[in-house]
Amino acid sequence: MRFGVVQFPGSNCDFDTFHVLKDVMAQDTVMLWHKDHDLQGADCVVLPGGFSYGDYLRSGAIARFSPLMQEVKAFARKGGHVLGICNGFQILLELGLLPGAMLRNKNLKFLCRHVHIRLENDRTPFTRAGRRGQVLRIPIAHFDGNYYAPPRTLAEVERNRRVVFRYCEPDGTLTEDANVNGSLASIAGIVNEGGNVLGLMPHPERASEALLGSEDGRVVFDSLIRSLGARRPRNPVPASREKVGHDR
Amino acid sequence: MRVRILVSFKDSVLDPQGQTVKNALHTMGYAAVKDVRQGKVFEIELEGIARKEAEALIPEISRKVLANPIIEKFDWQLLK
Amino acid sequence: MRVRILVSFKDSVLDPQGQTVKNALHTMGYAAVKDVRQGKVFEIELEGIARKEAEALIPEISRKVLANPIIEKFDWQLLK
Amino acid sequence: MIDKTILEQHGLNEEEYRLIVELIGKEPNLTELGIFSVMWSEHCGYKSSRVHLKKLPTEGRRVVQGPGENAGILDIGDGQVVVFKIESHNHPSFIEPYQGAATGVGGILRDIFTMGARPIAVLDSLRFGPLSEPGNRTVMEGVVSGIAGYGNSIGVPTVGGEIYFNSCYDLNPLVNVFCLGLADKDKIFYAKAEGPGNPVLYVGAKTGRDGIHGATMASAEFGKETEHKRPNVQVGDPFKEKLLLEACLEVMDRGLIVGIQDMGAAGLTCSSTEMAAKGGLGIEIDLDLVPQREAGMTPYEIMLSESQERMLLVATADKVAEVQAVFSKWDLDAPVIGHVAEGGRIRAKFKGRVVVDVPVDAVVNLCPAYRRPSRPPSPLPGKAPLPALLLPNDYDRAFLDLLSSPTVADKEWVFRQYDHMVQVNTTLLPGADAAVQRIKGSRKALAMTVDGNPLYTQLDPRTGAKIAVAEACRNLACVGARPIGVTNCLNFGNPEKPEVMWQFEQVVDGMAEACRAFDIPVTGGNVSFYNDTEGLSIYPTPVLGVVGLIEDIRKAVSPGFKGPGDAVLLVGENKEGLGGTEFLRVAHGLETGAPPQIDLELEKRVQEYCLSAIEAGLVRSAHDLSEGGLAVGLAECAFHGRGRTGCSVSLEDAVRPDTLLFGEAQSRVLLTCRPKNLARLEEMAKEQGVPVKAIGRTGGALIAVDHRGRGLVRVKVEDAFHHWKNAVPDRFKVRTEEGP
Ligand SMILES: Nc1ncnc2c1ncn2[C@@H]1O[C@H](COP(=O)(O)OP(=O)(O)O)[C@@H](O)[C@H]1O
Ligand SMILES: [Mg+2]
Repeated sequence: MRFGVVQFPGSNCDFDTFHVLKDVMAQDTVMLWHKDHDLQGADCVVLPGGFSYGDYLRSGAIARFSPLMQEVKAFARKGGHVLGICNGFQILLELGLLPGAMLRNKNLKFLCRHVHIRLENDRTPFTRAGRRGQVLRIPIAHFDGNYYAPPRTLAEVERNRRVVFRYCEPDGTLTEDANVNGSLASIAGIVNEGGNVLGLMPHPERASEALLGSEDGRVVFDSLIRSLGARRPRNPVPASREKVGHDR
Repeated sequence: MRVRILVSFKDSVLDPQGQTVKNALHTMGYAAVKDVRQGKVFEIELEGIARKEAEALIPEISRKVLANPIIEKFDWQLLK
Repeated sequence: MRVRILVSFKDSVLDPQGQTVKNALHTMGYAAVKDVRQGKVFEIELEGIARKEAEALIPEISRKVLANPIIEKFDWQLLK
Repeated sequence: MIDKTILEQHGLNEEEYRLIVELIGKEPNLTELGIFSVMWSEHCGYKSSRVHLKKLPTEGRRVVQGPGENAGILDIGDGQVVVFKIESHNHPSFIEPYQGAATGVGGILRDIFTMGARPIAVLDSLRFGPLSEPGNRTVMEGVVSGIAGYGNSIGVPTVGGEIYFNSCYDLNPLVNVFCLGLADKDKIFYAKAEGPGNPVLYVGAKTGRDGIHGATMASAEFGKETEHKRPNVQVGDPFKEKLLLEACLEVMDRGLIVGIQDMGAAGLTCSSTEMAAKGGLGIEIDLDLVPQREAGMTPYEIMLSESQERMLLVATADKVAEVQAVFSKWDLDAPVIGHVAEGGRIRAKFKGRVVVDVPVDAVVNLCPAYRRPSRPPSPLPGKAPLPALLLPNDYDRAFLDLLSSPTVADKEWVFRQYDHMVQVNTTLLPGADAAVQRIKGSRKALAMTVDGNPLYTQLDPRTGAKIAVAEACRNLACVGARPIGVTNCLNFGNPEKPEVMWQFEQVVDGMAEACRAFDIPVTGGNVSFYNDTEGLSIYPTPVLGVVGLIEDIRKAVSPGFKGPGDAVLLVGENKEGLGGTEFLRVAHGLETGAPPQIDLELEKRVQEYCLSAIEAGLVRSAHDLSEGGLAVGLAECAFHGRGRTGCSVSLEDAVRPDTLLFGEAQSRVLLTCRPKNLARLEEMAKEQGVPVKAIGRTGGALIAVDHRGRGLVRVKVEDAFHHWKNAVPDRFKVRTEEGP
């Protein structure tokens, strides 16, 4: 299968995502340019993190108008798989492929740290390699990750099990403290109705190599590969699997 | 033509920035301040376009670009 | 009493946000947009205070808290 | 027409003016005077520091580029180099903390990528007045969010740094930012204009009236009174810089350009004259072609503007279209504004008229250098004897108080605002002794740290500087990295004060001595003088940025205890003396006494021992002892460790118990190892002539320290942790929560 990572002006996790998909997960991966109309045959389009257009207006508000995003929209409507990470999630919300909006973190500060998230639905193409209730340790890095949706939308999202990840304590319980950015219902990631579009605030690509402290983020990539791909991941690049004496 | 567009959170959406400003003002002793809401303002210079057209254009770009209708509302006025 | 306070960069100060919005609008084909400046708006509810006092209070808190006089200017109006 | 007032406003004296006239063979016009004024300023011309900086060692087998370029360059093997430098943005950050700090980050990033390197790490060294003052909190909050706002957006991780609080920074905070980039050795670019006739291109943001040097002039050429409202504060545009970064790296990678220089201080003036000077050529510019943000800008303003996010490039004529295509891909314009010329002059035309015509050599290379008078202050602050100090009656309390001192306490409140993981290289999270960034596609990693205890340098500048170098290297040794090069930022008061000049000389001497001892070259740095407010100078504050190399990332270690049952070893010796310590400040309110002394030979042996023990795979954790001494060191190992394991330690040294716990004797490191490796480590110590003692075990819920059979400290790790963890955030809660 082939992954396509979209580059917007101001994307800054584009190379990271590319690195993990290509070098760690050993997948055929291409970069997609926001001004093009060509998805280059990607089976899964990934919108990476960053500050597209500086996030000066609202996070993700301008990127959604780029030429390539019109293709991505059509692709998603036809059931194509789209993964939005952090800024990518914000873009999907702005684009209307996912419901809701992002507000500033509850403490009004940028937050970069490891959090725990609970896997709520393992029946999506993004999570089938994990299991329901599983707790992942994975980093976040955002200013606007405080998920909001009007009550009716939220009810619909919950009813249809579209919440895929929630912020939680290490043991999986949901608390106000663990809900670091103040999201409604501790929501960290949701899918669309068709289950083919996932947006999440945490960065799975930052938790895909033991060397960097966690491999929990691979659940998302492994799932996609299992769902879409013929090829199983080759044995990962040795250096990335090596443990270092991590403290936390 | 100069237009001012005000974008602010809908009343149903919490505005933590406004709350923080309010708290700061209270701490400083400004007890008369009962509530603060914070929003954005855009001042836009339009050229080569008739007033009528402008009156259609402004709500369009406000809805499409400047405000996110899920959480925000907008309001505008022609300045001159 | 309701007050609206507008805070924006002084004219000579670079406004990256406004510039980025302007460029985006151009790319989307809104050629009539010649310039965009982006600022903040505060809507403040005042209570238990006379109009006269309010008229003194507002510039004070604008200068001290809401705006950074080194790079920003402000403007205000009583709404009712 | 150039009179005394105008000279004064330009910070030039009459002698310097006469020299200018002589060098250029005419009376300069106002724009030309402006050019000399900025290029001969302390900031760009290093008038007071140059003669002293020559004493620093700058050579070594890895050095590709020493001082004199935008940044230093070291060879790390495999065809790769690191490009790094530190810069101050002190004054702008005090005037407008957010934008000042943000543009400081922007500036140092440009210094790195202008050389062809992709920035991979930022570290920040900050100094503020005490957080009990609301004004200091506001400054700190602004500075931290400014660094975050810029660095996070552009996608360069801020992976480390340090913060000290002292009231000498009340009205003069320090913001020093270090940046390191990685490049291929065969793709380095220099700020050099080559090939007469080659076009000169301007890229990036438009030029505005930002930060124009000097006081405003009420002269004819300046006209209207209103213009004195010119803001001196620049607003950063990280988005534009990100585009600039990608576009510049792309044209460099494709070999489309000849030379490139960022526009930092003194903008177009500095970049054009320096490029010309380095190429031994001249540059001609048409100022009408310079993209301008505001109407009616004068040549003076265009030449001296310090608008951010701009670069000057030289390309061959046949490549211009390709260069412009790359910039346009990134939504940036790249107009040609002039060309390289023979004759070594900088020439600028404005509305068809020549408004600048001066020899670049005079501007760039002939700035006078002064050996300013210096005199030690009397009395010397570090020579004053300490009063008799009572022993604490509650050591647990004293310990917890020390952990709550913001200088010692946890800084997570700060670094969680920084994206420290973007680029997926961050192998040790902030909070460790040094930042460690792996290099993708190899086993190597880079370690970095910034260091400088200002109280030590205040009390004894020379010793303080030596300690700063030693401690930085020790931090690297503790993660398993060998130091390969140094950059430094020297923050001082007014150099025209002989006492300040004396401090400066002492610091440079101390730094030079220590760098020679460790055999590490200084590849660059920055000097920030005039950090005085209301007649008071800050403490002399050298900040050392040291880069280390780890050959095999699998061997790196971190400071936290790795679980119960390990042996705890103290490398180095506990010594008497509390002068200059954080404990003395917190417990006794004193900033006096002689700071800890340092024996560079012993220090080297200690570091070599740690490195060899780590490389032999015998070490589970390593942490150096610094502010707060042994007790704080043990606590930090417990806090960082898995499961927050405690430890129990017993000591026999014949020193005062408060000194034993909290003294800051140098050249000490805490190691842990599996008990079975203890004998081997002790043996190695003997071989290498390093004092090492097994002092206890990890495990339990307490930090327990005994001295000669007496229990000194018994504190629950959790209690200690909360004191340490909450100290900084609690100080920032005051503001929002103390409302009615
Ligand atoms: N303290 C110092 N130690 C060594 N080199 C220094 C020091 N201060 C400045 N330099 C060197 O002098 C040169 C000029 O510095 P600077 O004007 O700050 O450069 P830039 O304009 O690129 O920021 C640089 O190469 C810098 O590394
Ligand atoms: Mg430079």
